Amino acid sequence: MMTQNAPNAIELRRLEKSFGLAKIIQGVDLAVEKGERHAIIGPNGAGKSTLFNLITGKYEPTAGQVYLHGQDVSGLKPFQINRMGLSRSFQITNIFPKMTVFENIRCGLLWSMGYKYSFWHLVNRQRGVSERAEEILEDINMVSRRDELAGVLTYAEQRALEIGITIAGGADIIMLDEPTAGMSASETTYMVDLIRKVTQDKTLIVVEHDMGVVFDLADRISVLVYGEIIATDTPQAVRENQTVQEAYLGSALEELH
Amino acid sequence: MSLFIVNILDGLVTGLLLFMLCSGLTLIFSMMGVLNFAHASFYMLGAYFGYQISTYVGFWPGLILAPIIVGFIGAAVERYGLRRVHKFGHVPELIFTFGLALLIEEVVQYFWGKSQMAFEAPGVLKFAAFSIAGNAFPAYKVFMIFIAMGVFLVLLYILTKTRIGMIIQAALSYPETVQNLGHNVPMIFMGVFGVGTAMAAIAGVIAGPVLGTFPGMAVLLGSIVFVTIVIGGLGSLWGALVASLLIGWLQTFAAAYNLRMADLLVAIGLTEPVDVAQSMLSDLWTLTLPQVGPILPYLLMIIVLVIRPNGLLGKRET
Amino acid sequence: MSEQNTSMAKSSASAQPLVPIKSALPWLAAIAFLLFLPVVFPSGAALTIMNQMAMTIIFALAYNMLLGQAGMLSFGHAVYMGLGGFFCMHLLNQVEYNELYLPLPLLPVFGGLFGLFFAFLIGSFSTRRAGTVFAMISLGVGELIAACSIIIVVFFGGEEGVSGDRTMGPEVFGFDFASQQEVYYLTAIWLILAALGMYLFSRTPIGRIANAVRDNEERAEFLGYSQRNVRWISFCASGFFCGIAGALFAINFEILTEENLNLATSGSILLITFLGGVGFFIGPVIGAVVFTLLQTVLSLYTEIWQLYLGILFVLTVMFFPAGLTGLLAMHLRPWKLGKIGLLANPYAKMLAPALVLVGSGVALMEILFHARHASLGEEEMNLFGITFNSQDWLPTIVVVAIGAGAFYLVRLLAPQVKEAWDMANHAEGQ
Amino acid sequence: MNRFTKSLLGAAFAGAAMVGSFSIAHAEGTIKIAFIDPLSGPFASTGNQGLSHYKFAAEELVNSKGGVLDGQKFEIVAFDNKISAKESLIQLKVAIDQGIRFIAQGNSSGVANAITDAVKKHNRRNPDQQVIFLNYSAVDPALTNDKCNFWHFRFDANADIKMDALTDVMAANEDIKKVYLIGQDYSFGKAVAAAAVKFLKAKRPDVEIVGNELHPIGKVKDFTPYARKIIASGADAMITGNWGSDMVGLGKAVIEAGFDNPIYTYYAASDGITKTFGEAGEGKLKLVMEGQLNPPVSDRAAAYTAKFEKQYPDYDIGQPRIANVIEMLAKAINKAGTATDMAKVAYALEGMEHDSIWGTKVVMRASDHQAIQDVHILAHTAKDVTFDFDNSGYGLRAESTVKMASADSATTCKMKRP
Repeated sequence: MMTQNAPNAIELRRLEKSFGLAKIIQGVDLAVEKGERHAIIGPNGAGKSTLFNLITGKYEPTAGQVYLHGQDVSGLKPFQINRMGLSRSFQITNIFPKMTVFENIRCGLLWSMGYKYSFWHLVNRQRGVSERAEEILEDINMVSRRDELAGVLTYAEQRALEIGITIAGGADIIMLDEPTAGMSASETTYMVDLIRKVTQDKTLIVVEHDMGVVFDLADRISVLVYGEIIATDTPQAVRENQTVQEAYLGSALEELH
Repeated sequence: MSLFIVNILDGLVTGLLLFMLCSGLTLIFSMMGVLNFAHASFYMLGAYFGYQISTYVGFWPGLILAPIIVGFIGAAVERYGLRRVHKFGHVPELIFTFGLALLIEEVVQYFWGKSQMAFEAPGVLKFAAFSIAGNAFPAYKVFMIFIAMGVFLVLLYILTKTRIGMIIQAALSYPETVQNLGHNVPMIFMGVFGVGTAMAAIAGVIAGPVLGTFPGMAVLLGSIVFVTIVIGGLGSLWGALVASLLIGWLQTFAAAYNLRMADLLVAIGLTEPVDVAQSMLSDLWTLTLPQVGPILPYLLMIIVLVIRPNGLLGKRET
Repeated sequence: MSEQNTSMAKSSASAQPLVPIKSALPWLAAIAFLLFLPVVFPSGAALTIMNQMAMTIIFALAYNMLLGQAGMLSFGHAVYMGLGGFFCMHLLNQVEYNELYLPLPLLPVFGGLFGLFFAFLIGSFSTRRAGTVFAMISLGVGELIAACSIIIVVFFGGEEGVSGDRTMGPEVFGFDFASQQEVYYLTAIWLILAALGMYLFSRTPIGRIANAVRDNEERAEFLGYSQRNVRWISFCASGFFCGIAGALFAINFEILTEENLNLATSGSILLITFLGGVGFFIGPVIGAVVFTLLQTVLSLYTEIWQLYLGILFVLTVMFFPAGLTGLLAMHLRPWKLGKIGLLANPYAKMLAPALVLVGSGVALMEILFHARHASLGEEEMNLFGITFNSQDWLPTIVVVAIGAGAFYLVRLLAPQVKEAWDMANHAEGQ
Repeated sequence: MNRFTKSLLGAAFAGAAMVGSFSIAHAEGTIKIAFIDPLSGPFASTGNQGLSHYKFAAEELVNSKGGVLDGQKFEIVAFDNKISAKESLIQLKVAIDQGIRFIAQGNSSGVANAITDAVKKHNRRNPDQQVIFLNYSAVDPALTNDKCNFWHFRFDANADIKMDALTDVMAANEDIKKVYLIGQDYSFGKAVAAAAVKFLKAKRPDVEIVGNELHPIGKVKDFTPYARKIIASGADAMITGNWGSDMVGLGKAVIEAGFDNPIYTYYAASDGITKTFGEAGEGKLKLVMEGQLNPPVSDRAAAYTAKFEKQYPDYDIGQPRIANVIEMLAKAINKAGTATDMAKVAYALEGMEHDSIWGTKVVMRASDHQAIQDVHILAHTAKDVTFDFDNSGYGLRAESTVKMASADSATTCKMKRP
């Protein structure tokens, strides 16, 4: 995998993270190709969220590097990483509750559309921004909720909005942290379709508990157990992998059936 | 040298007094995450209640009763005020305590007027305990040191050796867990707030006769108290102790030594202008250490926060 | 906030003429109103108080750019207004003594730039953190600069402050700004300019993102925005408008003192802004007007006006954290539903007992205060037009009795109001 | 939003409309004096005490004797300036609007500076409604020197004059060899220190100034470190211009640290200070002041004081000069024959000689509008005190008197007369 010509979308080399004495991530190597849909699974406490936070710049690695399109981004701030084309959602809904749905989306757009810290544009008058925001609203099927406050939406709607904000900036790497957590079966199906739709032609990295979702969505799967990746392979191969079976998947798959 | 020792002792008195306020404030902050802007106002209430009681039954009952009364007032403030505002978030909480500080100052003026109260130290302590090179060290200050130390030791004992102390310490770090274990966390909050304010009131009663009992006493000490716990590190009791003593000595020594800026400037190779008064930099040349003494804590705080945003011994993210 | 945002989002959907009439109308009304105000109140004192109000409005709006828009609580914001003012006073003195050519109406620009400069400087380290740490640094910086004003006499003039004369500059269209009236119009023009500037700022990308950082700084970071830079820029913008207010202060009072920098001034602007309502653009305006009136009028009638103010403030924080404007905005929904009429009757019934309750509370405080602090031979006090002896027990008993009765009535009527309120807020079909 | 904003704007400015409505109805035939001083806040007791004395003096010395001119009475109208320069200027405007032409103020030289400056500008810009500033207490020497103006009259002895008198007395005391100067770090504190250095050098070159320092005003919590320095310096007298809680804090700390020598002060009396010092200040605290209450100089003065104390038992005559302000103003109005042409009244006041109720002659020096009068050194004591302060049993008794202090002192004032 290391020998490819085009740089990988994301590449982790010997990534480590400790909190005090506890080593949560113990040397992870991982490469995610451009355009790939990659899922990270693992038991609770395996460090999936920590790994996410390391890649997106929320935490600084204790050792090792994160490469984004071949560039070393370890230790950069979240906003710097975001500007390089990586966007993420959160496990706990993380939106702007006091703003309308439309405005939430628009906040996701402003930087990437070049407005940055501008105080010489009026946001309402930037037709490009409004049109793009309307398009995204349509993509996530929330046109009818356009002017509601985000804080009053249903849980599933808030999750969808979260994905809308995440993709709004046009990042080519999308990282979703448990996008279907806490959803009913029908909501989950809807969400998976939505994710598939909005991440077309993009690199997707998703942390997920729901094995149905994972096997449905992912091109490849990495299994993280106690801060180490014990396998990275296609869904089929992972399903049959003995180590994975023993460490984690067996019980998880049983749950599924 | 003898003057140095006297100043060490004076600074210790100031520092320990400051710590009596800071320890209560730190406890409250650790538990509830709110910086009680009105903390020094409870100190003032302590002094006024102490004074009022002393006019009827003397100083000693006042030292006991005033903190109890203030503690109950503090608990009531937590129960009926702060708890209500808590759900609006930290900024409204801070604003609430700020408003409370204003209100308490007005209430004190409403009842006691604007003049300084004639709050006297008890007669038995009105003698010089010892004197160093002609400088008398009043017995009352010795008494202050013992009271402050005593309060600190009792606090330390309760926090580390008793069951309730364990619960409080646990609640400091893991309030949700403690709540889940079936402890009445709101009750603990109210209790800690009451005890914290009562400690401020003890400080008020013992400081009132020395530092004066007047409506401006809270403002005068208030901002220094916040500065101290910010320097020490929000939520760190040991940090508060270190910072209190640091500031106590800093202020004492700054006032005690007439270092002139001019000497410093000459020392680094500048020449003093002939006609200093007319120079644009006259203020710089005539500056002395005592003049800047009271602003040193603020300066220290800014420097500490720029270098170590969590304070000297702090770890909690704010 | 919500109300504002919603309407804004809506207007973005409609077709956009250069300036939508709908949004220009309040501004035009305000301009017309400001123009006619001095015709109704031509006295020098009224003009002075109106100027004072205008400055406070600008200052409070600028403060709310931080507190309301960016969620930053500053305990030392007087500093930026004060520094801008001091700088302008020195400029005025340069005009007077060194023949610097500077028409007076342009002075606020320089005040603003100076305020901006200092906000930039101090913001470089204070805006790294939000919340308590920012509040504490602002307090420290505020105390520091207020203390420096006594020490650095060259710039701050020590305790006397710095004074000057606004009329020494070049005349502008024949105005030399000696009269209060001319100063009023100058102030009013700058009030409109500054308020419009701040209003528009809240509608720029940085203004919207400041809201985003206030609500959820982490999310904003993951959208490409550095929360620290957003706060810093908001802080600078606020400093700029504070500086304008400072310049107007210099023009109006022709003197700046330590008082313009100290904690009391910083505290009162927090009070004003919060009383008015931090979540609304108009909030600080209302806060500034009400506060200035309270301060001016109330202090004429009672010595303990600050106590009332303190009580009002604490009650506001506890029960109406959205401030006066929030209280009014609560009625927007019944209004839109066309059910505001439902509230009229219960409100009217409640009015009398509530007023009596407040009145008897005030009376009790005044009587006790008078009984405690009045001089011998001055036991007589006058309250609501009634003269009586404050040392007697009778008035106190009467007042307490009346108050208790009113309280009983209020409690009795409260459920009715609550019911009407729920009805009025209930949309059909929901 | 729009409808909402509009209605709010409407409401807001309707509120503003109330501003104009509080002008107070004029009583015909009275001459109003605006009393602009702190009536709320930390200095309210000083302000209220002054106000009481003004009211009492106006009634007792003028109105009960038939008023001025053709029987017009004095009326004191109080304005609360909250000891703020900004508020003072607003209240000044309000007062002028109400047609008041005499402005009395005294607390804080900073405020006095602001008012004198504003009065100067106002009188130039509005020649038809000029006003006179009666400064009864602000003692910054600059007000009658560099910053003097024709409309300002000072009835208190300024800081330099008081120091001149004080050092006269100190010079006569051979026991004093070492003097420590300490004051608040602002114009007044600096003026006191500078004057002390100047006069001591001239009158007693052998006296050593062992300390000369300024501390931040109103910011020192604990004066103990200062007290240590003073003791360590071996001073056998100290001089301070401190007032308010800075005075109490410094005085108590110094006495507590074992200082047993005289403490010469400007403002260590009344407003609770006398009561707070009580026994501790006996034999140590000395005040320099115009006007003596103990022993009473005359039956008239005794009767006047006694009547005031009876009427206002919580207040003292802490500022005896207020009686002079009222009497001299009445005289000037009678002499000018008008209470409306301020230039005439000001000319009548300029150079006026007056026999004060406090037993001194008062001359309003024409060159700088500084009142020249007897200045006393008073001791804080409980012995032989007819009129105590703060109802504490302690009061001020005259120890020595400097007749017409600094009568021929120089001034840098270049008075511009209309």
